[in-house]
Amino acid sequence: MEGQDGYGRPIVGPVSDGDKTPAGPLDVGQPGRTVVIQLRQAISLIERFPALAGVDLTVSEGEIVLLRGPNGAGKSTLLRLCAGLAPLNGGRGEVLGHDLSSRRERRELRRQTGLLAHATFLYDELTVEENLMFWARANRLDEASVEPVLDRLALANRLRHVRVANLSAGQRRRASLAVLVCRRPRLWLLDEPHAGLDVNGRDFVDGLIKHAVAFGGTVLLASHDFDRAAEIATRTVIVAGGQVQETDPAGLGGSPEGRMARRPPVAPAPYVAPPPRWGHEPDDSPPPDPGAGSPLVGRPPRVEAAGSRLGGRATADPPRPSRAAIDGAAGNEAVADPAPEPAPADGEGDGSGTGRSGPPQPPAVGAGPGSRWRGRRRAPAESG
Amino acid sequence: MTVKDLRIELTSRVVMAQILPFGLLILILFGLAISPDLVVVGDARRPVIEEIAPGLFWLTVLLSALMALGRAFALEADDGNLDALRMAGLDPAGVFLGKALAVTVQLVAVETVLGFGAFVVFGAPVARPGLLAATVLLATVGITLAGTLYAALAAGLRVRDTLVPLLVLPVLAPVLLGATQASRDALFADPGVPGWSWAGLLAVFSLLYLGVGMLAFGPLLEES
Amino acid sequence: MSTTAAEPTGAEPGDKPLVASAVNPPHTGSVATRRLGVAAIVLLALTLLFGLVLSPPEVSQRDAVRLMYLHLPSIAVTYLAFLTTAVGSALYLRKGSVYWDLVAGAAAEIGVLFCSFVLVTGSLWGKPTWGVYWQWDARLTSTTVLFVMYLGYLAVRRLELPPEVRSRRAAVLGIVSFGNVIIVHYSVKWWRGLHQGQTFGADTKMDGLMLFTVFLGLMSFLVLAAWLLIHRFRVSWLAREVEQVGLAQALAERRAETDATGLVGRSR
Amino acid sequence: MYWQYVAGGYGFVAVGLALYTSWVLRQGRRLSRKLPPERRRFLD
Repeated sequence: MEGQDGYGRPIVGPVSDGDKTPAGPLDVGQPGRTVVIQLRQAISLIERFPALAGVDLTVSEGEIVLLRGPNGAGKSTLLRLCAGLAPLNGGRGEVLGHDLSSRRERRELRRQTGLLAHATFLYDELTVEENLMFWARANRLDEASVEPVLDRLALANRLRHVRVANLSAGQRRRASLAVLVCRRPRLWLLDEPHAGLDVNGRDFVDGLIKHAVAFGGTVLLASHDFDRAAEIATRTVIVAGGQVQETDPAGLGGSPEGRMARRPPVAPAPYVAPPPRWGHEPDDSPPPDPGAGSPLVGRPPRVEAAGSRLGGRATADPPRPSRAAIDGAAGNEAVADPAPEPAPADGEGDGSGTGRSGPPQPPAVGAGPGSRWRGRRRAPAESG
Repeated sequence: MTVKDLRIELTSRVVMAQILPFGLLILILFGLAISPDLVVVGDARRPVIEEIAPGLFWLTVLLSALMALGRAFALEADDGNLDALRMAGLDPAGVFLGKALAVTVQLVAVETVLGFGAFVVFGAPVARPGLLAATVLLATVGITLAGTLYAALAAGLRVRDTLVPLLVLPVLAPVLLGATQASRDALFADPGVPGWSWAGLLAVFSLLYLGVGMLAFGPLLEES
Repeated sequence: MSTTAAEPTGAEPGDKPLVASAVNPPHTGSVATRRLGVAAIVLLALTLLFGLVLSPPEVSQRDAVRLMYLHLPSIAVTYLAFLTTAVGSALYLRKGSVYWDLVAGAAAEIGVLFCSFVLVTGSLWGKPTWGVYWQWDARLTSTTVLFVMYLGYLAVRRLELPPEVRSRRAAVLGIVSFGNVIIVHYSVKWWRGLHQGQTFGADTKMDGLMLFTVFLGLMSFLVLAAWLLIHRFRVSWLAREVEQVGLAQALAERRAETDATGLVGRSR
Repeated sequence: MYWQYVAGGYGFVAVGLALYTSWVLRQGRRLSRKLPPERRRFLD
């Protein structure tokens, strides 16, 4: 209904006169990949301000797209549009196979995307655990799925019974990340995921992103932490003036690793893998059996529909990578890290206190998050 | 969805510590404003008391309900949580019921204390407790259902605090009327007086808003 | 009524009713509305003539009964307008057409206007007949509640929200409000059921001329309301169009922001 | 008899209608002047 006024005209039709929205199939995206996001001259208004003034963007499954641009360029709105929260006031758009101009499809879309926004989406008066439980239930997830996530985000300790109002900004961020991880969306929309986090947390975010992609997810992130973001992004998109100005498929200024980070296409499957642990260790625990206790059970994986309408569907399903390949990919992240310092951690608090001792870790890695925290921080000094 | 009200309840415990005294304060202020005799006099059948006590009580409840409602939606608006609720893909009708139920629970708690206060302050005897209980329950449900619906209209707006009373109070006029009449009958009148018909009106009102709220909450919750 | 002398002017003679003309007039008039407006003026003048001059004073109320010729039509228009709001809201929600949303909004505004007429003429009428301006009469009370309720509706229409959100909220309110009108009406009537007495219908025995005058007033107010509705709707429509033109400009400005960033150049 | 009330009632209605009507008409002119002629259509 947003699409037309009473006379069948597009609501902002006269406005976008020069836009010449194409009618046919739009973009094929990358060969062999399902198109996840497809925007054509998308316009999105905040009140009366055109935050997005005609965005063209195509994102295929498995991509990690970095959005760059000055403040107020429209990055956040673009993410909200893809999440189905911001309205599509003009142009066309399809995300995960859901038409953005249809309210019903947008509702469906919202359940399949995860947005890490500036707002934390947490209730101040509740403890971390209560918040997570509430959101898990609100998302119709099994409450049992919360516990491992708490554990992985090092929230299973003292912090779980602390009210969110008493958390530091970084810890709050971590809690809302935990909610996101619980949901295990197919499309991750991260708005400044690195902001407010310490080094440890940023590492975790990076690992999380890579991990999400390895298991069939797609990531869109806006970040000002450019060096770090470009390292993991497979592509950089510059947003300015409410439009996508330029896209660099090779990963703008990215490191070789960034470019290599492109993983082989993953066959569409429910994303069930456990995320990396806080403290950025290699994810050595195998993904649980898909289907058994999967939080996505009950939500039909609508992957088949993705891109079908706009003609971006891959012709042949690529072979699914073996478990070893995935684990190896996840392990790469660890290899890039400095070796953990085995010195015992005393959980020294910095400003945000995120370095507190985490959950007991598997012996394979040896050190707890506290020591990793130290090691991470000292690494440059030692090497220099 | 019952989960949700539990959560909200948990959070709102903090608030109850403010709304409740507020209600009591209003009750006392009413007593002061109307006549000093009212407070002193025990169960002497003063017509003024009989006329006024139920009305005052329900007015107080209405004002407290407004605060509770405002609080209930301020919770969601605080940190973009309405967005998150929408992301969760919850059934709007469920959200509506959850919200309303949470406020109802709070309001019943407030009413219990207020009623006790009114009993002490105004010294009203209860002739028909059954009718009174039914009235309190039905009226509360009516207030919260309608109130939740209208509070959602203004959710997340800067003008919420002023707009909600403007919208809700006229709508709740029948509830105020029915509750006042019914509880007056329950307190003073002989069993012959048709107090139950007023309770019936309250029930109809509640049912109506139950249906309307469940239907209409979807479009309301849905931004854009 | 002298007021409608500010009638629609100068629509092109050739254009068909309600259809865009080749030359678009810089106002909200058209041939159809001009005819409607003339009809409204004539009818209103007739109502004045009959209401103030020709119709006889009533036995008990004397000349105060002349207020009835405004009061009754106003009530009719009020209720019809609010009904239009409800219908428009429902159709908006169903079809999603902005047209109906604007109709609903215009009707509500007119309804509030005429509702204020109802209240004022009613209480002015009450002073000589009942001896007081205000009585806790069923109709008076419920009409007042109605008035406030739709003031709230208009307030919602004026909220700073994205237009579609606002329209949708207003539409929900428009429908619910009308249902509320009924509840309020009956509950208050019940409340004051014992002394219903003194409203208009009670002291009937209207003679033919009075009845005719009431009918005349009804007709004139209905035509007037229709004319107002059309114009008000067109004003809303124009406002929307203006907004969209502004939007085009805003879009252009937004897109022009690009060059100021310097990011694009650096990335190359 | 009671002419003052009648006058008050008729006067109020007259003033109310006059104000509203002139506001609507003036608003229409003001807004349509802001639009290019081809968009001054009320219905398509």
